Amino acid sequence: MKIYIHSATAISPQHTFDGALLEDLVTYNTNRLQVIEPPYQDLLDTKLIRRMSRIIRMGTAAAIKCLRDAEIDQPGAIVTGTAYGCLEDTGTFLTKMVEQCEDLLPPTPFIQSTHNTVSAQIALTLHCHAYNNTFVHNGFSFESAMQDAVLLLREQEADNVLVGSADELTDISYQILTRLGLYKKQAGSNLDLFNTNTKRTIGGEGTAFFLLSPTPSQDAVVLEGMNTFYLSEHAQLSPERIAAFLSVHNLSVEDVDVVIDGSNGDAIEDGLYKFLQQTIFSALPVIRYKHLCGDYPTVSSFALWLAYSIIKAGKVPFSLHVKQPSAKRILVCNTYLNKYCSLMLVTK
Amino acid sequence: MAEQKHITAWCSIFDNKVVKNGTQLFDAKSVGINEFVVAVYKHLQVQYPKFYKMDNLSKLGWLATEVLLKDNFDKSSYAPTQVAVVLANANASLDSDLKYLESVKDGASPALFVYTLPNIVIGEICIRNGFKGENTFYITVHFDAAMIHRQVSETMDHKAAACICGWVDVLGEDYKAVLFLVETNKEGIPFSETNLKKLFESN
Amino acid sequence: MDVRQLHKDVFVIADNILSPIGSTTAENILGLKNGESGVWQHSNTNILPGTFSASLFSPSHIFLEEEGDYTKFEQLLIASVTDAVRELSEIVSSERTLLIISSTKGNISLLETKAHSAGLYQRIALYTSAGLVARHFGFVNTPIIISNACISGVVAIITGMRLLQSGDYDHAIVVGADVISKFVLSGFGSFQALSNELCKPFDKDRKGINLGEGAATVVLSNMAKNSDDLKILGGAISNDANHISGPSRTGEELAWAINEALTEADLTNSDISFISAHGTATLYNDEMEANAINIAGMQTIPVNSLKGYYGHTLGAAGLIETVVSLHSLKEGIILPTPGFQNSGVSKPLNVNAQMLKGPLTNGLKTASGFGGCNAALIFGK
Amino acid sequence: MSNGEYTDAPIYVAGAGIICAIGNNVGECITSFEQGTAGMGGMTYLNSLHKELPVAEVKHNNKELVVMAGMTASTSRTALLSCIAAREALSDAGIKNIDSLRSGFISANTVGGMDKSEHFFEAFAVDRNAGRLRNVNNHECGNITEMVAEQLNLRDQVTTISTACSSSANAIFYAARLIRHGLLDVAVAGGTDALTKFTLNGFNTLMILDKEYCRPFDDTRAGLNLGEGAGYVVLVSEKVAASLPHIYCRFSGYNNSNDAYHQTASSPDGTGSYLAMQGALKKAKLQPADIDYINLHGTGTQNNDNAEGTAITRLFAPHVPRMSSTKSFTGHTLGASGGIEAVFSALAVKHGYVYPNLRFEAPMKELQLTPETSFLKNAPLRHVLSNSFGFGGNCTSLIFSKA
Repeated sequence: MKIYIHSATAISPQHTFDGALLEDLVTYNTNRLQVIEPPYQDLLDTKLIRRMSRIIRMGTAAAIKCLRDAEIDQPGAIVTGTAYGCLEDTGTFLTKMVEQCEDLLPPTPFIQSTHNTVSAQIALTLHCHAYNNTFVHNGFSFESAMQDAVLLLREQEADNVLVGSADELTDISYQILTRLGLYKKQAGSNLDLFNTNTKRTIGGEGTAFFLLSPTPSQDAVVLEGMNTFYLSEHAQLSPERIAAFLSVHNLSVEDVDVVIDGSNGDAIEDGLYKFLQQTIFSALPVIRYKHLCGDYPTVSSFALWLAYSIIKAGKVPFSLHVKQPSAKRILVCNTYLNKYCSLMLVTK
Repeated sequence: MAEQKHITAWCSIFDNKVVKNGTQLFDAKSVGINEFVVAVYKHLQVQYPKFYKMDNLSKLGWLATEVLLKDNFDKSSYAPTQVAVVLANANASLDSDLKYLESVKDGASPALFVYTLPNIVIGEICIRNGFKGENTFYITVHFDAAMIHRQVSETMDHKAAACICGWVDVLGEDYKAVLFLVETNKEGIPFSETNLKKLFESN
Repeated sequence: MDVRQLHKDVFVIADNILSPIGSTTAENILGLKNGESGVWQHSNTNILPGTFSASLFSPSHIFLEEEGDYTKFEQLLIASVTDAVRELSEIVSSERTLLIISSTKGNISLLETKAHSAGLYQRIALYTSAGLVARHFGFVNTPIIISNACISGVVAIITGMRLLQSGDYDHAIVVGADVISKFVLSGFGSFQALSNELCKPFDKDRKGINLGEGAATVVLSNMAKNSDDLKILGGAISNDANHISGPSRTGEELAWAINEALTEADLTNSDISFISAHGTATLYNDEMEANAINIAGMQTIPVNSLKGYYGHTLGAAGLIETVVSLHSLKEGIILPTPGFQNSGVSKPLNVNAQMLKGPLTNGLKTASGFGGCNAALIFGK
Repeated sequence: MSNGEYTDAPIYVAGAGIICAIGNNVGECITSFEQGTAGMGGMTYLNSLHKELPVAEVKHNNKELVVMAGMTASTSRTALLSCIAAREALSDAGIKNIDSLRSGFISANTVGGMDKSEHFFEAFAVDRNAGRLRNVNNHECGNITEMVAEQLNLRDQVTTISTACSSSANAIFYAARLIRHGLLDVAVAGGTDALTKFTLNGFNTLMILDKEYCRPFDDTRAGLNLGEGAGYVVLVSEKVAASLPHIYCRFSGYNNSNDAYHQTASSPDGTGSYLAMQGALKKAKLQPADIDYINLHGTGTQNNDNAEGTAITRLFAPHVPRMSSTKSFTGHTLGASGGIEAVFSALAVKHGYVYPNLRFEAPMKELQLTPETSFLKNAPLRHVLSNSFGFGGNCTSLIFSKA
């Protein structure tokens, strides 16, 4: 069964929502990249917008837009991946709980802290009674959701599946993750991420939704394959593993036009990608993207959005500094924390 | 055609009085049912220690049968299986049911539970007299002479030569027993619905 | 003059079994053929210490779509009759039709949950339930209610048979039901008469009875309705005159009832194809029955007890087991006795352990109960 | 994403493991059912100020759980519970050649390492540079799963689902699908959740916690009691099942539907619950009358029991099966409840168990539904339905059938 991506929507620290494909890149001079929220009025009820937290707002809006672009009223299933869930509300409730000694707490942050809130809010907005699932597996949250979506289509349980991801970086989580040593000690321009030659990366957040179905259409992009490798000792994205992945689909690296890789500016972690560029990808143009959106557990959804958008637009945006003018088949390689590795292959 | 059946004796125990064939044999004013049934038992001057173990329904039915059969019933003229017992009442064994349920709180008592069936009174009557014939206990809201007449006739037309039948009911302090001895080929009041009704109401 | 010459034939023209195994006779017979049993093990310290096995309806079982103010007991009666008379509406409203109800404890469970009052006592009375059921269907005649311990159901059929034979009525709808509640469970428990596993009638390891709840109906008529309608041929009742809670030591009183029933049916013991015994799996009952069957000279005839399927359903037992036996006879099968392996009675008895098939002509149903009562019923083609 | 072929091949339950307030393993839980002993009580291990609320705690402190789980002292209680139950399930299944099979761990939870994060926040709320980082290091739900997967050496498919109170039911049926797609031979699936102040206070703000012991499906019900624990089943393919000495039952039906009515409340007519049960029946190719027992979601809140009861009546009447809420024993273990109740359901099919619904006295006025109040054994249950409904309208029903 061929799986087609009929639409893709992303809300990210770049202008990714309005259709202009990365024409003007947004520069940040901090280690924390925040999403640029689009106007939601056309997509969500104004009263609802005020009540929703940021992640719920952006997730639901991206999902609705994605369905509109695919001209689907009701999806056959809704599957979401989120590693952290709704951190803003979780932090609010936790802080109040400590500060107010478990007294007089407001229910809304607790209600909205539940990990499946985004998925549920989409269903609620659409009055959609269909299958609804949320994966919360760290760096594989989005990949798990994608796998579920593909399996549902293969089972013919759904005609189409709305699948996506949402993760937010809040003041609290940024502080904690900084203390845990995820981010660079010095702030610089995000566009210079790959030139720092220092350890660690920059934080990001975002949401991306896709409408998948087994039915072809004019503008649809084929999701040819996806695979995940877990744990560092298994996870080495070795040339052999990549070749094996391609050969499962009767392809070799020569059939790939462009690679989108998961370099994140960490001089040590990026060694992997440097090695791949010297070996299996030596003849291939490589797009790096984490300088655009920062790094976060479900960041590969941004990469898939990018791959879809490039194929659909028929051109590689100038801002990505790749000589290749267009691409028909793109291989997305991502790693998160050097522990979660995934490969996704999309084609015209 | 079935043989002629006659009511050869009748007895009532009601309102602290024992009456047989229209003649009052015993009364005990203003005592409760528990004392009254013991007083009747003592008055009869019989030795039957099992009497004290019975529930009030059985005591009442048993006493009424003792009075009914005393002096005028020749047990030896019937095979044990030729004597039937057909009784009815409104409250079944509710009097004992309530006492049993009360006892369950402190551990159910088999001695009380066995009396939570209305036909146990028939069993007590049969054990006392060695009757082994047909026996049935019916529930009716009031004494139903027509029903008793019909059921006794059925039994006697098919199996029995004599039948003890009637009404035995107890609930708390309210009680009433009216029993009839019905026999074939004996002198007596013709066994009919009307006569049953008349005799029942005369008590 | 032999009164039997006046007898009219009494046919069973419709029936129902409502049990945890199924809500119609067909469902029940299918379940039994598949070896299904309603008897499960229960433990509920609010009712009894320790475990017990019983055949009980699911607490959520819906008996009637419109249950109104009917109690569970009344719902059982109504549901069973409703199914049995599904195609007999003209009989229900006839002046020549009689309703006969059999139960031992009826609504007794209300005493466990409701505030006691004179009004409640009246609500509990069997005549109240009988009145409600009669009104529900529009029966013209006052129902007859039989409460004669565990033989009630068989006595009810015998009563119906005789009233039809006498010509007083053309149809009798005979229904029996009992509900198992703490009242009955604690009582049998106090006798140490309850088995905590599946009962083993006539078996050497039998340890007591399983209680069960259910209802059953037979519609008796003096005219056959279907070509294969069976007849109720004879019946008799006796008393042990021995002990109120223990059966006869000899079994001769039950044997007498069996012989009387055979005489009434104008049959001899060799005409009986199988016996559906009472078989409660208590030590004394089964022994007494074995004695009685031997006295009646029927020890080689296959005998089964259905208590392992339904438990002891008290006032419904005689009816449920008669309906099963009627259908066994029609289908030419003799059902096995669940729980039976090795005979544990002192007289020879042909207890049926496997399903038997073959042409069957007449059957015998027996029942025995507290108060020393016994009943026997013959049915056939 | 594999190229495995999807088939409708039967999936079997080969192992079961539980830890919860009524027992540290499956055997202890069954004894509690038999004796009618509920797990609720005063707070012993949870350090909340709301002592007035009864909770169903696992009867061990973290130190003892660390020993039982064989994990490090700083491990979140959520992971400790998970490891103990999942290991029991795996050893119960007794799969000898597991290393040569593709084995996965599909686990659910809703709190992650929140018990530790709460500690961290006590200091962090005062000073953003304070708080021991190791207490927040495993905050994420997925970390809990990974720690246990590593302990049990389950590696081929490892993922975490979090859909509130239906989480582990979804994990179990996702695992079954992975086997049906030929991606796994064996999956340990279920969920875990530890009691935390976060969830206790959260539910308390919703005013759905009963200050007395909960009374599911009773007319006087006044809310739920929170519990904790973990429950896992081992699902195996037909081929693996054939090699095993014992299996519990077949896992035959499943469905996830959304109520799409309100973020936390169920719709009055129980649309989501109805669709989930109906969908599971369809998947299992069964009629409503085939179900012999329903393990209810039955939280004891006005709203859930009403919606669930309405849906059951709509779908099953007049053949309403026996039903009970085992939450009257275990409390509501949130993300673990679907796993724990799947184990109870699998055992029900295998041994003919129907569990009692404690403290039930009178049916809800508007619905004449009376749950079972006795513990039944040897019941010939052909098909058992287990309901798990959660916030966000997430409704999941599973069906376990005689093998």
